[in-house]
Amino acid sequence: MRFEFSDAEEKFRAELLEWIRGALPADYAGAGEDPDADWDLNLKLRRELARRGWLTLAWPREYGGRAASHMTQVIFNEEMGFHRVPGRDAFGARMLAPTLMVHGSEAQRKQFLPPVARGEVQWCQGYSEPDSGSDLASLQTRAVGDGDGFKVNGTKIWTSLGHRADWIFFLARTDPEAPKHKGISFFLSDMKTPGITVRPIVNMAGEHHFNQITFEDVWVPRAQLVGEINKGWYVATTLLDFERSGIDYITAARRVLRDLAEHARMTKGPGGPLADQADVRARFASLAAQAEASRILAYEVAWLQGQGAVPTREASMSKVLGTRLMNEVTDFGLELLGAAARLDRGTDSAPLRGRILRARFDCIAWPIFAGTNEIQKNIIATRGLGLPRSY
Amino acid sequence: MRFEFSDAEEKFRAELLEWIRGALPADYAGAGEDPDADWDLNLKLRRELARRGWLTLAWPREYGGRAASHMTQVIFNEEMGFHRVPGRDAFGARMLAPTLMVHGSEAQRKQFLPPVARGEVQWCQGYSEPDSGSDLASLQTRAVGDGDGFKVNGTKIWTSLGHRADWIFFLARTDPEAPKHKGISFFLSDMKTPGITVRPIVNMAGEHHFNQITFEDVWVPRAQLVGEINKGWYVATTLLDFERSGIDYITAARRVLRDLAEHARMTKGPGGPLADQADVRARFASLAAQAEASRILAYEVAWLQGQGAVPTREASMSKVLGTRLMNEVTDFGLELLGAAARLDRGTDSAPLRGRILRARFDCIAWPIFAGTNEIQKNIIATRGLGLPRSY
Amino acid sequence: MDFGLTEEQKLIRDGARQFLRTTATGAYVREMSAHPTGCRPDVWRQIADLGWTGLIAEERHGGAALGMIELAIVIEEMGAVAFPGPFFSSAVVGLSALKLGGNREQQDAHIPPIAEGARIASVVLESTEMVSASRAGSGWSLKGRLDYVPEVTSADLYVLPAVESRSGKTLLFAIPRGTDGLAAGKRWDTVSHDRLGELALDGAMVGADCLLNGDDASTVLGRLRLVGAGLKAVEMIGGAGRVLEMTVEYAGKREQFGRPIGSFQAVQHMIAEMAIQVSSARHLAYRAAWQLERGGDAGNAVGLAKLRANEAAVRVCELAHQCHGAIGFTQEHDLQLYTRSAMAGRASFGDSRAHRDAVLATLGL
Amino acid sequence: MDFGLTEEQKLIRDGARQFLRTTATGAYVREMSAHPTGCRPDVWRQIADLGWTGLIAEERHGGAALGMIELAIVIEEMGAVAFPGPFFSSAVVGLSALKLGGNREQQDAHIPPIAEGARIASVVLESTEMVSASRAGSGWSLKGRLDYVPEVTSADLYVLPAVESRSGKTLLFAIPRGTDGLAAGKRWDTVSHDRLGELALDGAMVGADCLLNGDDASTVLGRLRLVGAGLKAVEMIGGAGRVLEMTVEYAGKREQFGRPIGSFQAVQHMIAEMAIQVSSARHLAYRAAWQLERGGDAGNAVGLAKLRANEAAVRVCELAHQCHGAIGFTQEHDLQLYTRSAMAGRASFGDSRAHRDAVLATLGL
Repeated sequence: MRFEFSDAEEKFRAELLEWIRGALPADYAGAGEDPDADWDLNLKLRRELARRGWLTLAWPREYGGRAASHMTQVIFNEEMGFHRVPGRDAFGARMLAPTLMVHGSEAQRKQFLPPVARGEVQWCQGYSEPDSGSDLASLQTRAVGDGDGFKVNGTKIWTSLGHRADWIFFLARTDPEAPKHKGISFFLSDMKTPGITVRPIVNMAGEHHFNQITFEDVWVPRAQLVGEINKGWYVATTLLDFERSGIDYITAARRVLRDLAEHARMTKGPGGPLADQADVRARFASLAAQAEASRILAYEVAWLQGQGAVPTREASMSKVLGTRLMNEVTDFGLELLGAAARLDRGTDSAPLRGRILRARFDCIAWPIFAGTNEIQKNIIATRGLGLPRSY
Repeated sequence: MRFEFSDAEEKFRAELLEWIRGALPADYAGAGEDPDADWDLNLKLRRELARRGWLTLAWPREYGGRAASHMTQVIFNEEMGFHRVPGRDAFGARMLAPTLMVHGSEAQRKQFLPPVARGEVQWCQGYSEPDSGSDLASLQTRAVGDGDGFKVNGTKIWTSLGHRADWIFFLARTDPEAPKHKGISFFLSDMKTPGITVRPIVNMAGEHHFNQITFEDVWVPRAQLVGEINKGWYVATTLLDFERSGIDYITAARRVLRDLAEHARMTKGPGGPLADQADVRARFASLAAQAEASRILAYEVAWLQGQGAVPTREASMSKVLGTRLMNEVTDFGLELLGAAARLDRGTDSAPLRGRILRARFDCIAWPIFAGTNEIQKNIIATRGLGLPRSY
Repeated sequence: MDFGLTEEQKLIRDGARQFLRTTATGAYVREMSAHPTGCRPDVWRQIADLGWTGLIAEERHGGAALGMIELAIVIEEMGAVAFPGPFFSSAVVGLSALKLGGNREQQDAHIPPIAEGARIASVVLESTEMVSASRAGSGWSLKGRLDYVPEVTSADLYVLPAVESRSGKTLLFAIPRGTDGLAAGKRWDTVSHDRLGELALDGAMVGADCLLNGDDASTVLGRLRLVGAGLKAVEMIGGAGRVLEMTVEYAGKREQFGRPIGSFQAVQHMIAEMAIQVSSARHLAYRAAWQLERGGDAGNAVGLAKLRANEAAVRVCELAHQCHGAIGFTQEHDLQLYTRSAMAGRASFGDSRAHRDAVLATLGL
Repeated sequence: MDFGLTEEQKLIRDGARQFLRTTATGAYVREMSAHPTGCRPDVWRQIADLGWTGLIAEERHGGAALGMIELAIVIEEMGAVAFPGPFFSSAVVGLSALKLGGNREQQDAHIPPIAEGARIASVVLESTEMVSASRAGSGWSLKGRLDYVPEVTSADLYVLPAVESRSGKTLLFAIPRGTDGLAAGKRWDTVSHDRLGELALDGAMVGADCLLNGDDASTVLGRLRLVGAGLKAVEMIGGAGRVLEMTVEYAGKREQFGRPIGSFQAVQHMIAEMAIQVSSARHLAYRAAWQLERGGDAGNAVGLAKLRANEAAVRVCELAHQCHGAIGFTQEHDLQLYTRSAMAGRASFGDSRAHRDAVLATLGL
């Protein structure tokens, strides 16, 4: 056992932090506060990350990656997240690319990996449908053989960055007669293909992250089918394992906690700084311990992956812990702000630029996305601990 | 709406409190701390309660009761519970007697009610079996017709006061072919009947409350069948509604909270009495608000019963709230005691005579007994809110 | 103990529910978030016609002379539709301020127009800043800034505290919009449909008739905070109750894995927990209203109600989001309106810390 | 970062698990609750033969010269059987006290018998009372009372703090049982198998060789508290992990409504929560052990570990009880042994309050 990073890892972190200090505008408010305003910065930094090889840090060398350890990748994600630096590419570099390395054809890898590596293409994800959320495998989008390709009809929803994306990877049913997991295929499509419509969905924070994507007789060439036909579910779950790594949730919670700690030091309560009051300290202490505990669990996930294991149970735990923690931390934050908890970012006197309130809105959805926490607990109980399935 | 008691109710409370002050020995430690030592006091006070008509406060006048309102009954239970006065008769006066008034024959009422009213008989309950807990209706104890009665074989468990009881009411299967709820009957039996064996079960607090009762060819006369044969489930659930009224859990929690508050006032922490420290105050405040909220909900149950309603949903909520609250309160109590939380009643310096630790042990089982809190939540969701059954 | 409503109270509740659920749809509530007063004039007119704006005003002032329980019934129904607008500020706290703090002439002057809905009152109870009052001729000169001023841009009458510059006593003034030297800042960007902001008093000269309650006004202010907190608790429970209803409905309808999600035990238990939270906060909220009506010290009853509502309301919304899945997180879904309201309510009229000491009186702490 | 065990560590773990689960059955643990030392002599002998009593002692003292991680591995397995006895007091804290505070002669005198299991050490770290030390000839006279003394009736060597009567400095003494004027009170009745009690020092005269660490011993005492707290966290997690295993096993086997209760979502989610609690506390506990081994300030690492273990351990037992139903509440079921241990552990070597400031260092608070 060793609970510290290697010298090489610490050296990488130092290099990264050095870069981060220079990369952000002086008055930078932080990604997520206004994604549309941040979009250009995001693209600019992404290309810079690509040039430094950090976008593809964990990719094998044969695909132009740096073959960095999972732990180095975690350090990268932690520091980028903690400092709220835009530029990472979750859908392309982190989710689709490793999936293509496992399931894609040689031609697909040649065609799709390099633009991702250069930070030049934005991917989005077409998984959920209006009637298929937790029960993803019940999806109804149809892909029917049509010449040397497929004709696709259906609707996808909750597609982050759908309005920014150049390409989409998505699931469609290719055999409606087969059992539900066995008639699904995994496709790639150019978003400019005729028949694709993007409808924005504004979230409760008033922000436009999500979209509904409609496919009307969209033609997808057979060359853009990933893996075998009707075996898309395996491709899909490979990708989900890349999605559920958990550290980003925990990092966000740690950052908010640090911001709140600073606020508590600087803010007078009855009889001294808020930070000196026992009730405030008790909450901070409990949350700090949960945060550190969750963080180490996320490190363990990376370590297990580095050992070649597939840490399903640990990843699910990490997701539950991180998303729950962020909700607790931001909710504690609102309580700490008292009357000022109401002030949103448009109010000059809003504490911490209204960021706690914004974060509170945002993270309400985290226990839902990427598999609800209820589904994660089912996974922990059944796949993780061997209890009998409940349905 | 009126959130205060009537003058008559307050007068009754004053009278009761007056009696309580005189009834208890000066150095009385409180019921539950050592039930065996308290047993004689329990019997003595029960007969006194009977003489005053308080044992049968809520019984109709035709059965010798005082026909007091449900609210008066709640006041009685609250004050007796809060002051930890032994002498009440849950199984006879509160559960069996009202059940017999509804489902019993004239002869049964004549035979069984007067001794209960006089406080002369101890009843116990034979419901759960080793393999039938939450799924009570799966019970396997058999009663087979035998002359002018039944021959009973089987095992009952978790029978409180089984070792003290003169009589038992119990459920047995009379039609093994019928659907499980429709082949059960409700019986009464003298505990001295040959074939009945009582095995003590000591609980984690080291106390003997529970027993396992074995029936081996026990003969029960037909006159001791309550209600119709194979319709015992209806009788059983009538009785369960009397069991689940909830105020006792909440009262216990309120009492512990009050004891802890006094302890916090008297105990020095770093920089003054514990009661002055913000973290301690925050916990007390949240628990006090939950306690008061739960208490009013229990009053509502009584009020609804007084209106002739059957407040199933409210009673289930009250049970969940009260049992959860008691666990939170006693656990907070142990945290408040710090290093001294370990000291049990046999240690002279144990704070509050080790009572918090004892209470903490005791109440771990409360969310399980009388229908687990999971079953209660199922009831709230399905019977209370109309959601579809989950199984 | 009586948990029932009188026939009249039931009529009020049913009428309020019917009117509000028809009128204040999600679309209406969204539309009002950018509206200057937060209430469309025709809706405000209807509310006045229903007698709500003068619900607790005396008959001689054109009011219905009803009590806090009746007011709570209407407020609960408003909470159930996340009703925006100046009702709470004007018809609850504003009227209470004049009833408690005004003399006969002041009441006769101010209450009737508020009761008939012609004027909007704003009572400043949460300011982090102070105004000082100095005698000037027969009147007063007021100087300073106030924040957390409700209905900041639309109030016709501001009821505000000021510290007498010599004695240090707290005074209470009722000052009409348009008074020279009184300047309302712009409406703040907030979590919900509050219309809070800042008010600057730059040596504003007001007549002696603007001074409410000649004596120290701290008691009146304290009472007004309790009125606000107690009825805010009721409003929050109204919201939480509606969120429970919405969730039960959704869970019974939405299917996954071939069955309604409400048949999954995990979802059932989340919903049961919501019901427990609502029920265990609701009675305390009504008890607070009852205690405010009855008179005497209401600090403990109100504190318990607000603390419990603070804990329950956000928790209920959190659980509702979890049951609704992504759809509940969208702007077009009504759930988020309630979540925002719950967050706003928790921070209004005293957070849980502010009520802690009053709550602990129950335990002698 | 490395979460793996070396081959040697795995052997230690497997050996410890096999020995302890075979030897320390529920029946054994129950039997030991009334035993004077809490460990049957033959079992203690075996433990000594396995090298555990001298695990962290140097080789020249007959020890295995292993580190905190190896010790933690054994302690976790002991937690997993709720192992009673003086091991923690003697082989963990006692040996650490002598290693940190003893000079060469003292170490040579005291460590070998403790390492071979022939003597039991008790270190007094939690006393609410004080002993004063005054010079008397070449030695010291000690006067006062101490409480929360571990292994109070069975220790052969008491390591205890005393305040120098003139300088006010804290000194540390190692005093053998049988010293005149040293009187152990009876064993206290406690929640679990602690063997705590009081020690009276009525002008006990001890030689200069009994004084450990001539200088101010506060640093050593502080370090010993961290050793105790860090390894207690490991022990608590060992218990919680075993409770999780027991519950998974029971839920897979116990049937109600015609299916294993572990197939009900409500039960599954309680068990998933238990697993989350165990996992999220376990690494912190091992990190504390690692930090203690590595040297440097371990306050933060230990504080985080103990705080999280305190929150997790009792919660896990509570959930386990809920899954087990009534059977888990009986004395004859093993679950309650763990529940009692968890409650005892939480109150030992600093409750969550005691570690709060160290924890908050992470946040600069």
